[in-house]
Amino acid sequence: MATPPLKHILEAAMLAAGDALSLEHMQALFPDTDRPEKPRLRGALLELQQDYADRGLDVVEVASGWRIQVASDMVPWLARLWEEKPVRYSRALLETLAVIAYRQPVTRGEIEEVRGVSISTTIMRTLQDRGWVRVIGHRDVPGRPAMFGTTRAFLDHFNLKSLDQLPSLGELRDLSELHPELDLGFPDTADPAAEEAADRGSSDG
Amino acid sequence: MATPPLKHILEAAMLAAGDALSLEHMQALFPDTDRPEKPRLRGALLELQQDYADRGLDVVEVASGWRIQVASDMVPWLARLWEEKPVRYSRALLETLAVIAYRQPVTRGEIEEVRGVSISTTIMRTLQDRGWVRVIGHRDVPGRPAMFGTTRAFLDHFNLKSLDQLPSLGELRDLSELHPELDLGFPDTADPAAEEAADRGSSDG
Amino acid sequence: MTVEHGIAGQEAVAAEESPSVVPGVRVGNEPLRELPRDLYIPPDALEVFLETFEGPLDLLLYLIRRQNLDILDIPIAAITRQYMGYVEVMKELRLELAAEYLVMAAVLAEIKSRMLLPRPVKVDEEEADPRAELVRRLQEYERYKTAAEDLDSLPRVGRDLQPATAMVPEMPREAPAPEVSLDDLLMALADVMARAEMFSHHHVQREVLSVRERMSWTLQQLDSEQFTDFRSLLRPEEGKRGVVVGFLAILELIREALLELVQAEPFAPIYVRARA
Repeated sequence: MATPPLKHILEAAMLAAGDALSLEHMQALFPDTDRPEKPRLRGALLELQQDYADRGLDVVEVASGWRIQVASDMVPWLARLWEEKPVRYSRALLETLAVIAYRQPVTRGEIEEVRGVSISTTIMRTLQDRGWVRVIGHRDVPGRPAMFGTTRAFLDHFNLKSLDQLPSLGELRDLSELHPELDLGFPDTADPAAEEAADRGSSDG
Repeated sequence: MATPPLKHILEAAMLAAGDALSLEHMQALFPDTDRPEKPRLRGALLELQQDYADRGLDVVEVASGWRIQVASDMVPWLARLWEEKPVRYSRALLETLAVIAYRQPVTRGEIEEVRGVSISTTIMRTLQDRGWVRVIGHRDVPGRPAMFGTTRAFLDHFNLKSLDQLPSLGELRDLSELHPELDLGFPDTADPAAEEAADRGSSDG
Repeated sequence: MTVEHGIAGQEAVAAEESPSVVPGVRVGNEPLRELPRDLYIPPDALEVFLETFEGPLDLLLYLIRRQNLDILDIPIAAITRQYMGYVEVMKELRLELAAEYLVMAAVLAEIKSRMLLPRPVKVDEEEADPRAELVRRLQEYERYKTAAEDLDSLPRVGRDLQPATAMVPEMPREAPAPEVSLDDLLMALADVMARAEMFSHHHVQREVLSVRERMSWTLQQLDSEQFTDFRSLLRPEEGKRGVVVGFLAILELIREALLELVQAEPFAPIYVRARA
């Protein structure tokens, strides 16, 4: 097999590694009998550097060795490369937002009381950074805790004209169907809890 | 800011991604107002392909898009880059994968019928963990067994653009192909193997 | 000696030289005097060799291919005997013998017995060669066995090729803000309310959200330093309902001690201030 030019071996090695390679590491690619000296390696890397001029890629030396990297003037063109996957908000954040929407003005302590767990500062900051929640006053109790409410941006995001358009708590209960004992009208549901409740209902009555 | 040549943007993007990029993904790098059409992208990629000739790097199209990869004739030079040897796949795994690739959608039972042995759960899990195989539905028979098919990641891994590119399967032949002329005239003595079997059958006993 | 024994014998140099009793191996009650004659590998490699088979079809294919036989014309008696020989050895070596090997043994025995039966003079079209199904399965298996080898020889990532990666210096990642649907929000609330037992009978009430919203708005209009004209908090342009909502919001805020009202004298303007 013909030996490819040294610079092409080094180029392929750096791109395959995807990271910086030291000169020692480059030497180790070759058998003992045919190991290029460091000046030769450096020469080949400088050749590569010239080949790469005006190509949107740089061959650079960093602390841990040499690597190929995207040229800085090319970076703005790649900004959208990774933007496709938005992160998701946590359950805790959504619950916090929901409680604020329905119970505003509400303090952090009150939200925690409803949710039964403490709320991280990060969540409150994220909601405010997003522009959905803001401090609308302070409750006149010791510590003067901030009271939070939702904003116009919040309504806009959810395509609401006013909070009135959110379902009432009663409608939400129907949505969740978590407490079937209230659904006395439908004793034949498959839910055993509902049946049990219906049973009790009749014997009680 | 001056716009770099399209091919250089695409090159930088593929190298930055370190994996295949679809044409749609490449288009999304550009603002809506300045989005290159797919034929233009393809043209730029073919230009790149030419630039890369004899450089130990290939610009190739696989199932999920285009990528730049170290050419196979360069790989021996990089063998020492990694401490570990590439994984060898067991025959059981390869045969299972082959049946899925060529017969999809296929149930585990059907794979077992072809191979004549039961298939370990480990193999099915390995194939799915690697993202090469996934459940693509359930057969409408009792038990509703899962049907498996291969993924784009499978094609990418084996450097293929589509299933069409798999080597073709061998032909099935029919028993009637054998000794057709004898079958016509002498149906009861035509089969020498039967005679032989009869001979040996008696001596074996 | 039959023909295929002859072929096997030529290959089976190692087997011919093997010790006359295979240690520890018994077939039935008899110690195995000899390994099957058609084995051509040294006995110490036998276990490794047998474990390389992927199943009964693989073993049968091996027996057929080794003798350059046409898959369509299998000498069933000979193949069956060789197959049984391997299966016995596997059993005696206590290799993990999959049940499939025994099933295949039964299939072979059945085909053999059917081929021994005298054939009717007139061969019905329907009466297929008893080997047909076995041949079909063997061919089918062989296709995929070959396909697996082809697959293995395709260039693949990590062995024959490597995607090229370049570093990207300080990537400005524009992470888009997560999307939240109204359904997500409502489900979250339903959950939290269920946990808080807000739905139990005595808590169920019609939440007037417009009042809550107006409470927020009202608080934002107020200042704790100076008084605001009460009337500026009610907006006649919203109609009767709007004024009522605004009024209820103020009452609710007073009840929650969030604001205070001041009126200097009867019928004088009412002023409102946030409680500091």
